Amino acid sequence: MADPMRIRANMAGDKVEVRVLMSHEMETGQRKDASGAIVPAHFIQTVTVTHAGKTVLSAQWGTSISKNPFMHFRFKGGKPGDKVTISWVDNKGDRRTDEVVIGGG
Amino acid sequence: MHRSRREFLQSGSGAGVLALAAAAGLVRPGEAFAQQWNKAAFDTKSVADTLKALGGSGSTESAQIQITAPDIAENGAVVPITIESGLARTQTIAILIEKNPNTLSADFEIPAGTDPFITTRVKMAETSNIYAVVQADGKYFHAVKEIKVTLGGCGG
Amino acid sequence: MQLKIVLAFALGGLSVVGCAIRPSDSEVESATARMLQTSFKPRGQATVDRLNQDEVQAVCSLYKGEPPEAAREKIEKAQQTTIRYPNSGSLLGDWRQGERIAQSGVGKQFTDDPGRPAGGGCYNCHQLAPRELSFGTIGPSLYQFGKLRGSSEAIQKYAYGKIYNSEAFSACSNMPRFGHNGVLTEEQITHLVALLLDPDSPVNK
Amino acid sequence: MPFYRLLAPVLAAMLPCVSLAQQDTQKEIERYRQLLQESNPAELYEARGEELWKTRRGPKSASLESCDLGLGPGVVKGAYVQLPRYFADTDRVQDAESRLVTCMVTLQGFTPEEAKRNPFSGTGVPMLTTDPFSGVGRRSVMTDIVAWVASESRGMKIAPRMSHPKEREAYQAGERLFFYRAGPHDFACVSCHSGEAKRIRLQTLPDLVHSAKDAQRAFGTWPGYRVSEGELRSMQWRLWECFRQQRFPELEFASDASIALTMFLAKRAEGGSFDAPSLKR
Repeated sequence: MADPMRIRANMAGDKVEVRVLMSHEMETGQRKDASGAIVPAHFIQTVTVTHAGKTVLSAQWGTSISKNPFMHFRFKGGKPGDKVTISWVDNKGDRRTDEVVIGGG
Repeated sequence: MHRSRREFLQSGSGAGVLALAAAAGLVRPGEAFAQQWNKAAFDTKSVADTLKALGGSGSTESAQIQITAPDIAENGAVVPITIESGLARTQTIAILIEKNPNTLSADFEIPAGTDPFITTRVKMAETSNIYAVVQADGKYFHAVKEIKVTLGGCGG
Repeated sequence: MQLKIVLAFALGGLSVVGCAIRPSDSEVESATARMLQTSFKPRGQATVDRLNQDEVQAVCSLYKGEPPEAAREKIEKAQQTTIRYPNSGSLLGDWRQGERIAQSGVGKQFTDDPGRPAGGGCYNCHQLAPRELSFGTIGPSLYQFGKLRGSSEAIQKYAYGKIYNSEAFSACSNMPRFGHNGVLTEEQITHLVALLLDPDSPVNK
Repeated sequence: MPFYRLLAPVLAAMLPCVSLAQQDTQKEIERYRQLLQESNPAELYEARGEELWKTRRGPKSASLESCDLGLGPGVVKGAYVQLPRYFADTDRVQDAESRLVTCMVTLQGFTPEEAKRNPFSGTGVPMLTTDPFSGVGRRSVMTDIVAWVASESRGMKIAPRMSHPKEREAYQAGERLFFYRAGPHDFACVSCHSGEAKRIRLQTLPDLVHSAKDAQRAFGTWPGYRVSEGELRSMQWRLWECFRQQRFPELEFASDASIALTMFLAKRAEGGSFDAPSLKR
């Protein structure tokens, strides 16, 4: 079971500013462990962010997104108290969904 | 990828189901994007091939696209990068790293109402050009910036 | 003869040690010794006997790297006698190989393969070829080392000797005794000498 | 990233001739570091650590919630900045990690070896090495908890105690260890950590001998998330890694020498602001 994301969503003017940290190895599939064996690729492939039933951002990632990925973006139409939901799915089919309540400015 | 995705959605059999699901409102458009991880694009090994795999036949350099990143990264494992597009009807923002083993790093779909702005952190195998490829109003544009990667540590 | 010098030195060192220790320090002294014994374990090539100090290390530790003049002279004189020059003659090797040795900081760590040659890690502490931006500043810049000094036999001998045993020139230097401690081979050191002195070396461009 | 590591020698040779002055390099590296400050993955470790503190674990199926870190059972707020300190129950000076080992043993029933080796991986991934720190595909419970404990002192002043004779002894022994030169490279801690604005390659080294400010910043920013390794690293790790690069044998996790050195460093940093877990290169 993957660890929870750390999501911050706050109003900045009329927009919602979202910052999210995900806990994930983002293995490239090109590293070797101490015994010299290749560490298999393990990385988040898709991310979806929704607010009020609408997708406000979606992403596809390769192996070159850094470990413990970070993402920052802004969208219009949210207000304090609304929920922002973020989901990711990785190449092994592991997934995680977390949500956060939008805070004031 | 978006042209190819559209084609895929229109003609592909497996994706046809998805298209139907989308049409029926079961899958939102953004989710369809997210569910269709574009393996072909992420496997590419050059900027030209990535562009092609993303669905662009060519791309125009644009001063409307801004890449904010350090000129020198102390460590290639984590390179902060922000891309902001001033192009009207920006639909997607992709990050390409020319000298990485696989060129395409990330592809973001920006729905209406979301700022054409994204910050993330990428890995760079070595000093390289980074391309921000933006699809706006169906056309492809890009900006490029070189980031130098230095070596650290004393035992390596 | 060699042994006598070392012994005399060791005794001299001991008397110095004797003066410096205040009685109240003896508990700390033994606590430190006990900690060294119980807190480190052998791993890979790094055996615990590495914790045993030779005279130079002991004296430099005692004076926190800043020995008084007499101790300094004693160290430098004794260490001078340790420098071994290669039999083949020339001290000027291949600067290209020297550059690789200067770049590499591996060797002697418990995670390093003891079968592979060590590097000098020169760039960790010194500026050398100007195209390498990532250089340290613990030691002085060596950019244009040869251009400023020429490459006479005397300079070659000095550069070789300094890399072989820095303590022979500057007691309690931060620089490892690469030759004396068996980190680099004599041949490797000649390549570093070339990196410093060869007019074609990027260091002198 | 080892695959980058493989490229390292090649890379170094390939770094193009650039017209950038050294000053600009430094400035850009500063900018790089600033851009990274926006969000610190250390938070992920802190969150896990807090959870682990409260989780019943070990043969006794107990949490660590009654662990005494020096300010009384269960008091975590402000504990880290007063460590290392003398504990009567163990008759030892202990830092955060060694004290957590004690609590894992007494409260949770782990053996000291289990507590130190930390084989109970959070992800169930088999351990690849016996190092007490997290590594490729492996998490360290100890590291997570230390991250959280340290975060509960964020913003406070570094205030090591020096009242008990064993605390003074630890400080003095730590000082000796700091200057202890040995091994094939003749290195001591002081070899790199003395002198103003010295660097290894491009990494600026804190002057722990002459500069209180450097000492405060150094001590006050461990633990830290190290972007170069993609891991949260603790003070115990910092010392372990310094000695590895010093070419010493392996420093035992939570050993007396590691605690004495930590005591020395904490005292040098006294009065500084504790800003960890931080974000590091």
